[in-house]
Amino acid sequence: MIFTVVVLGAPYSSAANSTALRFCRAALEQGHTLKRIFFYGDGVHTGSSLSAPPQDEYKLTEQWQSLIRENQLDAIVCIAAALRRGVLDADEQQRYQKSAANLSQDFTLSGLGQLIEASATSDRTITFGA
Amino acid sequence: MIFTVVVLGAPYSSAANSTALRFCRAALEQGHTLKRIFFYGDGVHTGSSLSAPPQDEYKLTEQWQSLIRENQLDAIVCIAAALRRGVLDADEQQRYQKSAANLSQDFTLSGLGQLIEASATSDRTITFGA
Amino acid sequence: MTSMLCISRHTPSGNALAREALDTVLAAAAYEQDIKLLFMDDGVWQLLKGQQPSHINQKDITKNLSALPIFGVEEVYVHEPSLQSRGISRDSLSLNNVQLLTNEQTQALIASQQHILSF
Amino acid sequence: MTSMLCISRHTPSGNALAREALDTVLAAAAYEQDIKLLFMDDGVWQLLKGQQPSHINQKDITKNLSALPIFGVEEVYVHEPSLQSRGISRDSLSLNNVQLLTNEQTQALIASQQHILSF
Amino acid sequence: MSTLHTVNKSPFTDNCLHSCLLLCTNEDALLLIEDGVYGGTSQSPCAEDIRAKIQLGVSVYALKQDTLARGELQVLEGITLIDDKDFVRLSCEHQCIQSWY
Amino acid sequence: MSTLHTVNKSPFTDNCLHSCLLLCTNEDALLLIEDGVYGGTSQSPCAEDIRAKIQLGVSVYALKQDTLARGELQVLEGITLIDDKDFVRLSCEHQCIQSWY
Repeated sequence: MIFTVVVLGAPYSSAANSTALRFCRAALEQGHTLKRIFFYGDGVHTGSSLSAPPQDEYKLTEQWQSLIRENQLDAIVCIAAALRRGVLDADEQQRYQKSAANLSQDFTLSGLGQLIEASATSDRTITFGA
Repeated sequence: MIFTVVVLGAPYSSAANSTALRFCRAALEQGHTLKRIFFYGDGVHTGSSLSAPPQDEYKLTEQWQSLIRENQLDAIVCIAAALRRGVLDADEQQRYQKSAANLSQDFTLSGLGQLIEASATSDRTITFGA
Repeated sequence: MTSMLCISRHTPSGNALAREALDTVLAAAAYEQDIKLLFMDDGVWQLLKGQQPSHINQKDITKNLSALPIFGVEEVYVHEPSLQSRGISRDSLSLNNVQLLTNEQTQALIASQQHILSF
Repeated sequence: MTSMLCISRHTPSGNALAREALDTVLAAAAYEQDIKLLFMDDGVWQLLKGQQPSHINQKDITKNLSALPIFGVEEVYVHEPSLQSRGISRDSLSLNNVQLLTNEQTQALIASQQHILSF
Repeated sequence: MSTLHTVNKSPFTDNCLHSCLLLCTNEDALLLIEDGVYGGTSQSPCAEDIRAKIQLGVSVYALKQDTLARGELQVLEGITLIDDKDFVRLSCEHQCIQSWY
Repeated sequence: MSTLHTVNKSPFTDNCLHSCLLLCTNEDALLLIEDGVYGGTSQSPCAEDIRAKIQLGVSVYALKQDTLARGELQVLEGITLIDDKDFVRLSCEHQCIQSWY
């Protein structure tokens, strides 16, 4: 089956983020397709490249990055939600004249149309709320 | 009176962040002292220099920055909470070999001892929970 | 066209969910999907007349709500028991063309969808 | 010394509040303040025996809890009605040296403090 | 010493107002902020408890800005609407502030 | 078509399990995840409602990892503990997934 996954919880703050990661892994292991993972609300912090948890803790953002890279997943961070919360790529850094960009290269900033398009072409949509 | 203010809610995500800002303003207007504002939990995102909300929206992080600068307030972002959530200053950027720093210059990363020390030397401690 | 239902269950000002739900609905309408919107639980407070969120430096969600028909979102539903338990009368809603649903009607609405967007 | 009370009311694993409350208490102890810790509402789940948060890739809060006496935090209180309504017996708590408080005793504890740290 | 209790969640969703009322003594004050102001409306699940507390001498307040922001709410009789300055004043008048959220 | 309902909040704090049970039909399935697993314990405020739903044929599940993580919980009879793979399977078996949070 083809899934669209919506993640609304931030890593380290909300259990939803970690549940979503496990769900995505399990879906892939069973041979399903992840059409798109859409990070929205506080979930946009998943795309931050700056997270630095203590060594003895689970590296949630790194785990997301590996999952996305190894499976060549389409991971979209909602641009409107991300800009408010201080998650930017190089283009937006330039546009808003900010001092840095912090979006991990495994993620792409884009609009809500990406969520709708993915949903419309998937068998299932599942939301992980914070 | 001397106040210690604890902010646990993130800007744009939690009403608590905006309530805390208004409380701090009102306290200063009435001649009270803010010993320290301690940003903890998701409140650490208040210190992000990268937030870029739409033009027609209230700029919460900018408002915090002005308040802190104009009143020379002591604004501490909890370092442990911030590192997990991807809020770093230049020192931590170097230590963790990250690509950027994103802590606004009006804030300082430090430990929970700063919260306790402030509380112990204040008349009142108030928490704004998310 | 895919049938989608956005369920919006949270207060207008406590966090960003209400606004994010509405933005999602408008995006679906722009994408010409068969999008419906259901308010229930504390989400029904979003419909209350007379909101002045400028007092807390927020934008008024009511403007976006009233734009729904313009963007082609015709089906806006409200879970009536949620209104009743909060003492909100139909007259005090800022939107006129909403359909009030009983529990059974809400169940039927949910059961008829292909996708749910949960907010 | 300033009398401080940390009130911890949230579940151990749903968000970061439980851990952040505990870290605050340990910091206060390190700073040699008169810090007390009160569990109530869903915060009492933090004390339940047998937690295995490694299943959800989280660290075990119970270790930090058991370190409280070592760090000089002697006064750990539990709101007994919160335990009772959740069906948690004293035997199923991971900490032995906690004091169970009635509503009245909890009120008296809160009233005797100089500062409350609310989590 | 008396305590100022703040509550910032809707009692239609969250039980923290209920917990607060359980521990709020007659010397204390209760301030409803943010979504907590829904707790002070006429059909609030805690309406009876709030009325009883007011009868017992508890001062109950709601933040005016938060109330106006949320529309035409029917606020219970006996609840005083206050602004941010009053919030600060109440914080001074009470020894401790417990935030329920 | 049937719906899979997920609930991730403790019913001792949040009312979303209650709302879910109100709209969960006999063809639907209910999965308790994260703090939602507290809702499936013997003293849960929704214990009676859950028992009634099970009687009516609703399949009620709790995520095993979340249950084990939270300690020695007394899970109600009739609730099946499942793992992440079962969660995915349930998502396939039902047309829609409504997340209550």
